[in-house]
Amino acid sequence: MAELATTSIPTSVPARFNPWPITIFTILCILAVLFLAPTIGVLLSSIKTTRAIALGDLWSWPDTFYLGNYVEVLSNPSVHRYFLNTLLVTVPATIASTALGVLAGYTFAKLPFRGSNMLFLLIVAGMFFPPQVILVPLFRLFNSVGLIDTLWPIGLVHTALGIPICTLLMRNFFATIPNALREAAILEGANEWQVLTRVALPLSLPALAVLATLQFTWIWNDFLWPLIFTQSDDMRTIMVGIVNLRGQYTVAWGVQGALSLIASLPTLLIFLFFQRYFIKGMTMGAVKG
Amino acid sequence: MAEVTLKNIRKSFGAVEVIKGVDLEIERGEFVVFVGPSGCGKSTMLRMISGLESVTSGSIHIDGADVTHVAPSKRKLAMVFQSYALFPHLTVAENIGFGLMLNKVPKAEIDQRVRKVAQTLQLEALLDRTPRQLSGGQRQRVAIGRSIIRDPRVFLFDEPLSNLDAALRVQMRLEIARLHKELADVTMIYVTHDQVEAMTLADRIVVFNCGRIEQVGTPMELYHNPANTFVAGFIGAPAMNFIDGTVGDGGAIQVGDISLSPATPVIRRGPATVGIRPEHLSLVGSEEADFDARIELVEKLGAETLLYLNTPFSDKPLTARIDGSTAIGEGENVHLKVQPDSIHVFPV
Amino acid sequence: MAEVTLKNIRKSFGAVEVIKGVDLEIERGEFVVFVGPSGCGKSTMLRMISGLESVTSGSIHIDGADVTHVAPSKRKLAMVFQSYALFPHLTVAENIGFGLMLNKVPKAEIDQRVRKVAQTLQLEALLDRTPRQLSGGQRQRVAIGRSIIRDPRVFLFDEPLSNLDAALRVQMRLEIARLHKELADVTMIYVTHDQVEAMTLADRIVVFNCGRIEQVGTPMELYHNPANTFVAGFIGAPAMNFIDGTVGDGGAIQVGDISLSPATPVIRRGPATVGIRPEHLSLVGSEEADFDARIELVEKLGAETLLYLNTPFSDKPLTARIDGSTAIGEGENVHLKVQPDSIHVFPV
Amino acid sequence: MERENRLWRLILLALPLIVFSVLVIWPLLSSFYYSFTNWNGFSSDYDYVGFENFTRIWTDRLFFNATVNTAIWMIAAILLPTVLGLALALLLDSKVRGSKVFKTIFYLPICLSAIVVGQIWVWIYQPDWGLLNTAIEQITGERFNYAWLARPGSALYSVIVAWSWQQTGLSMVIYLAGLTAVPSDLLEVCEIEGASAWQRIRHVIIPLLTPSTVVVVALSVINSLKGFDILFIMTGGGPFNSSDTLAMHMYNESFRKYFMGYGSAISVVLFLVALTIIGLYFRQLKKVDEIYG
Amino acid sequence: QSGEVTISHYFTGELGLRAFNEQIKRFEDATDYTLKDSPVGHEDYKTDILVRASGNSLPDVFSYWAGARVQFIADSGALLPIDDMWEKAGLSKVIAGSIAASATEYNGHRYLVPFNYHYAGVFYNKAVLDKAGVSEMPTDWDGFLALCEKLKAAGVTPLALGSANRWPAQFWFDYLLLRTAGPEYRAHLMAGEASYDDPEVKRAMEMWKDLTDKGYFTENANADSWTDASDKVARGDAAMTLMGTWITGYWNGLGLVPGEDYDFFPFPAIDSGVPVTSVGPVDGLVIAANAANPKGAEAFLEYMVTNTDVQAAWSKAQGALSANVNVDPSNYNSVMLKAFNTVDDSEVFAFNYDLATPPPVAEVGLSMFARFMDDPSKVNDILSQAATDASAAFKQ
Ligand SMILES: Nc1ncnc2c1ncn2[C@@H]1O[C@H](COP(=O)(O)OP(=O)(O)OP(=O)(O)O)[C@@H](O)[C@H]1O
Ligand SMILES: Nc1ncnc2c1ncn2[C@@H]1O[C@H](COP(=O)(O)OP(=O)(O)OP(=O)(O)O)[C@@H](O)[C@H]1O
Ligand SMILES: [Mg+2]
Ligand SMILES: [Mg+2]
Repeated sequence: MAELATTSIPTSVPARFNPWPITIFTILCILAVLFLAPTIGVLLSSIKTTRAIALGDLWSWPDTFYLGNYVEVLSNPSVHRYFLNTLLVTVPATIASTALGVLAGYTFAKLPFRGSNMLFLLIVAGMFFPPQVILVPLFRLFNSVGLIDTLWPIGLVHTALGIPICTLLMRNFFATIPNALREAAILEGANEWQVLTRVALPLSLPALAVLATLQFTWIWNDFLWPLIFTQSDDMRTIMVGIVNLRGQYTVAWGVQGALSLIASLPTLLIFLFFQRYFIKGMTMGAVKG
Repeated sequence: MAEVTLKNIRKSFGAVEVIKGVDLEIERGEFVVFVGPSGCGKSTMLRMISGLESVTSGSIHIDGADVTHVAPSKRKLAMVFQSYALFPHLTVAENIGFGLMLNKVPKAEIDQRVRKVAQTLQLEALLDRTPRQLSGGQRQRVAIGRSIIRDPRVFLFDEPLSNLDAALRVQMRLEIARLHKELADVTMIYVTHDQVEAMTLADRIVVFNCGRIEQVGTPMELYHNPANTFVAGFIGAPAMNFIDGTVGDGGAIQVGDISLSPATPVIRRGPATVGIRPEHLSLVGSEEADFDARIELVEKLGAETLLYLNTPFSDKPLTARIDGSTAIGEGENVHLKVQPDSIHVFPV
Repeated sequence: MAEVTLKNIRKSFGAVEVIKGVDLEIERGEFVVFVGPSGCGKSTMLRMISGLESVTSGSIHIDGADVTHVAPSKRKLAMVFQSYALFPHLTVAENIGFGLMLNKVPKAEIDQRVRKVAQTLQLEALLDRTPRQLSGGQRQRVAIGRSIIRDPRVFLFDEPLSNLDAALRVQMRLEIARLHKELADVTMIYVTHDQVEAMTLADRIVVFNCGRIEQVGTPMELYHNPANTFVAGFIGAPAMNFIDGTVGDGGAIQVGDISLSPATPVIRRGPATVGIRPEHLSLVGSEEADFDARIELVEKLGAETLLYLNTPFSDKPLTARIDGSTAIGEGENVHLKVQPDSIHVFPV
Repeated sequence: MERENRLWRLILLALPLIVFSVLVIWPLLSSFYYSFTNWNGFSSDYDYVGFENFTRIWTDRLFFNATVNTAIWMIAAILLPTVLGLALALLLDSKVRGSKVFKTIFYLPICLSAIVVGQIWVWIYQPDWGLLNTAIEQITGERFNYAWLARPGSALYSVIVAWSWQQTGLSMVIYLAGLTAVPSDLLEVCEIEGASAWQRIRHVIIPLLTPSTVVVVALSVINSLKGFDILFIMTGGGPFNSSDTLAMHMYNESFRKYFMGYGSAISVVLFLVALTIIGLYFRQLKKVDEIYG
Repeated sequence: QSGEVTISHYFTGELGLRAFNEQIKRFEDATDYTLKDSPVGHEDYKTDILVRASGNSLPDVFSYWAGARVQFIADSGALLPIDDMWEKAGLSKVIAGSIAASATEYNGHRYLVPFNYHYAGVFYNKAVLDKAGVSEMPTDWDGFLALCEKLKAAGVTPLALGSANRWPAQFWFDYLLLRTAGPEYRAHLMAGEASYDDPEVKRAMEMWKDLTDKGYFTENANADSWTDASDKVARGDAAMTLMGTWITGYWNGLGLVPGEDYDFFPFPAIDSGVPVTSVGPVDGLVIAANAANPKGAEAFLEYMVTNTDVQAAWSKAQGALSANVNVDPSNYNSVMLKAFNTVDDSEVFAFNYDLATPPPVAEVGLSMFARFMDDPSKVNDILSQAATDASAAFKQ
């Protein structure tokens, strides 16, 4: 009795322990390890001599980090050239393709017309064939206008090939923006362009970020077009550079690993930079309201 | 002359026809209110006038000009949406000033005009918040502000007050009334569910039902001379009571085993639906009573009290509206009298 | 015993404290209505009870148990949202049956129960549409249906009827009242802006203001004995008129150069705010009049008429509510009398 | 309204359409033209052979094989990364500690080029000292040297795994973005209606993510064609065509066997197949719009 | 006599590229021409050349593999005959006869100058064989089988084969066929005048199958690249590998010493009376039919093949043999010298399979080898399959 009398009822029970976060965390850790393994492999290959790799101890953790590959890559002037060229192609092409996608996507999402679906389908279809199909015609096209062995055709082709996905993505995203917003803006006297730039785009940061990242990554990592459209070494891009590290009979694994890692840094940075915008999808919550 | 003219407007969403031929003339400076049950096409009608929704057939004229195919922004009208349609990425201030910004109005002037509007709508404190941080009511006020700020010649409101609290609703109502007075030649078209808004704001009320106009007229016309049972039942709250009866010789009406004699005898003989407004039923002494009833439910509203009455001659309870001071309880039996001059008779 | 108990609840969004210490006891089966100006925290309070919003401090007890940190679903309550919160990918029927589906109720039973609900809400025709194809009102009805279908012990409504049209609103109101009667021991907490809803549905009304409770009581208590000017002004529509005055010797009240004598003399002397409800002002002959006034605006609602009166002793117009049949026009001068037994006096 | 809209459509669509037609449509058509010739790529002259190339397809054992593989590849390439990505997104969405780090780790592979990804996976699958077999040996304790990429039975699937590894991060990111767009009040309804975590995902989140899924699938399809590179590097379609896809087959015929005409014919077929796929995909899209648009 | 000469080549990889640029330098110094070169990894090289040919914008000069591939381009009329230049420069005296005959002449015209060539032999790890107590190398088939048996008994896998990229397997087919059916027949087969299910082919394949059945080959041949296989030999996991002389370049790169760590012996004779044949590829230089600067192109070709310094340096760097008879053999290390002499002594020089038969057919054959290595027991089906595919390919 006494105990009972003295036991006081808490005014508020504390939040109960929740097992989920820790479980999820462990699962994620395991997955993370699995996902990292191959990348680690690249890293390892980049800090070992081609000889060591050839003799089959790629996966062992080296006691001495051989940095010669990096030195060789970074000290190579044509590598710098490759980087510059790749940038000169990737950045404009990314912007251009995204911009065109925005234009088309907005039209399909907010200004549908009879046959617009067919047209949209045609454009989207443009991403369902292997690029090799148009290799020869495009080469002839650019050759006839004397653009071969310049960076132009690469940028142009990537812009064009980017249109389908950009259009698709932007269209879907714009579709989620309530028409009421567009209508309100129009009644306020906005023309379509203003609706696009002042209402639709500000709300589309997530989609734009995703697109920019993807396009940048894809264009950056592509090596088919640069290979075909450029010939002289000082027009080559980084990926062609990597491919050309493969000799007719030999491959310099170490150097290739090093260059590959360095080459993938920009795309990673782009991702890290845009990442925060991905989540800006938040705004949608309010848009719906 | 007519400011807004609707000529045989029809609208279909795919197969479903939601507006089935609407003709309407709205005078300049007139305040017209659309009422009607949910889903009857009020919003759709309004959107077609604004130009946001294309008409399936028929034509719309504003100020004499056929604007059926003119761009919304060219129609010189403003609209307040049922959904707030605020720009999530802009602050309240920017939302209100959006239109001005588009028209390149100098920053300073925008600011000053925005403040003024914000004041009338009690939004000063929130000018820097984004819509997401506002409660429902606050959002709708911003929306109203946005359309009030640039003074168009036709105002379209789609239930602008339906999310405001009672106090504010009354205030905004008077606000809009005042606005209407001030802008004498601005035409206003206003969709609402709210009896009081409709009755008080409207110069004319347009009653919609299933995409058709049931009746158009001043509030009092609709109140006193509803064209049919639908309007009669829709205008006036609580709704009119309907009882099946027959008009006998001498124009008296036989309802169940009791007989009501309207002030003005009814001409058409035969079965009819009798309409009696709750406010025209009054409690009286047994001797002068038209009939007796049993109180099923009492709703005390303070100033007045609503009684729901079970009667022998009607399966669903009759509503009576009596003074709030009357002390009365559920289950009691009462004697009722009908105001002879306010009995409505509709042919069936 | 108390079904829902709130102990010193506080809630802050970041720096802004929107609920500033709320204590409340709600009996089992009681119907409590939260009213208050927009943005005063009604929804927030409701969401904290439901468990959707965490409390910053204080504790919530349901049926004696502390549920402050219990998952919403474990609190055995249902909620109808201000935003409809319908699942866009589900048909109306599926939306309504959602909860049952989750609890693995057999398909047939779900169907049958859904139909029943759909009937009471007049949704039969729409059962196979998706929310997008519904008008505002139709959507809200679906939302109500979804929470009605599984019978919880506490019902939370956040302005469930605010999007319904007048006719349907009345009907739904009675529907909910009936529901409340049937489920005698289901507690209902109901947020609304609508006077009538509050007065008619509530066993007790809780008046919120700026995150605090101003007064709790039955509708009639609040109507007849408001604790302060806020409540007095908030309860009853149209709102009570407030006039600055002073209580003189003998308990009579001096307003401007006229004097009002309440039925029960006021004890506290000195300056005071006098409150008079519109329905307690009546037009009389000059001889028995308390004061004269000039009519600024007339609002005819049919059964009754609202007068907005300019008086020498009040800068903003007084509202008077008189019988609808009275013929009267703007600009006229009228004589008014105040019901002595309904004069409210508040200290300043 | 309509008139303005028409004008704006013109203005907005002009540029994209021009670029697209000149640099994609036209080349496509002209390459389709070769499908009616016996052009070998080198010689400047070639003959018009009508539908010979197309009739030949039906007798081409490798074409059939490639078609089957393409189907497998497509399905797996769409399914695996999508499902995996969704799973990861859901896990990460529950605001665990260090989710930013995890996100980056899972995304990392996309940043790597097909060349290096292909190479590293070759090393993983290497039968004698590859990571995979070594791990298996560690676990089972007995010698294991199955040649994943060299056996017709496993080559294609081994590449698919590598491919999924690279692509998962992409769908994850898209889904993460999509998740933030799920209206909170709908999730609140779930809380109140007492939906279990699984039910919430199954009945609400996944359906509401449909717009994201539309995108993810689209991306997967595009990439599955980009997947050509990684396939090319890891198996080159081998061993003995066991991992040929239509793209690879088309490449072999055109660039290794110099049957440009026939190669074009294959790509025509491939394109038609694609069109039908998109047709279906589009019906879906329409529905999605009606519901969520 | 000046101007720019454009050239595409597949001599990539740090070693290849550097060495080649040195030779270019030499040429530019020696003449007034400037060279604009475009190196492409050799996998993509074929595509690149094809695309550029289709856009008739081939470079003035490009490197290509002598044999059926050049034949194919020549047939397509995309190449410029160099008979005049050949005459003027008297290349017949400069270029080794065995090569000149097979590699440079197509449809009765000279099209190609050999830049260097390789020879395929059985390269082995000296240490391993010593340990197994093998002193002299087999010259006939039985001797070879005995050697393999001995090694196997000693616990080392006799033969390493890395056919992941298919082509390394072809040398086995080439030599087995050449040593049994002889060059004549093989030429017919390569030209489509014989069928893959002929008894001759069957016999060769059976012998090959015999080796696999006896377990002389390393496991998972299809999983290893040729370097993996070479590494196995270098490490001593396996004893020998049938490979081209470029393996010396690779092994030297890994630090092995020719003659001490490794050596080779020619593929042993099988049937008597069959002409002794050496197998290997020839890297050649050709001129595009519509070359912008044909004069410069010819000058370049002439210089590259005739200049002994270029040839010496280049073949050294590539671990290849020079087609120029005037190159001083002392440039070669002992192994290469041996290879040089072997080729010299052999009566016929034949291109390895994928250079000997038209590309479409080569695809069929290479796949066939891979398939054979995957499951030798299916040899008969494989051959009949190859027969039908090959004849189909020839028809196109
Ligand atoms: N986009 C649409 N597609 C199909 N039907 C629609 C669409 N918009 C509205 N409707 C239908 O048209 C009818 C009229 O809709 P509308 O919104 O005009 O009604 P309302 O009178 O405004 O209703 P409320 O008073 O609830 O707002 C409704 O039945 C609705 O279901
Ligand atoms: N997520 C949020 N972040 C910041 N402030 C918020 C948030 N939600 C609500 N508020 C603020 O809290 C206050 C109370 O909001 P709440 O929605 O409870 O008011 P309400 O009484 O429901 O208003 P209404 O009657 O218009 O629905 C408001 O001032 C609002 O701005
Ligand atoms: Mg509406
Ligand atoms: Mg609220």
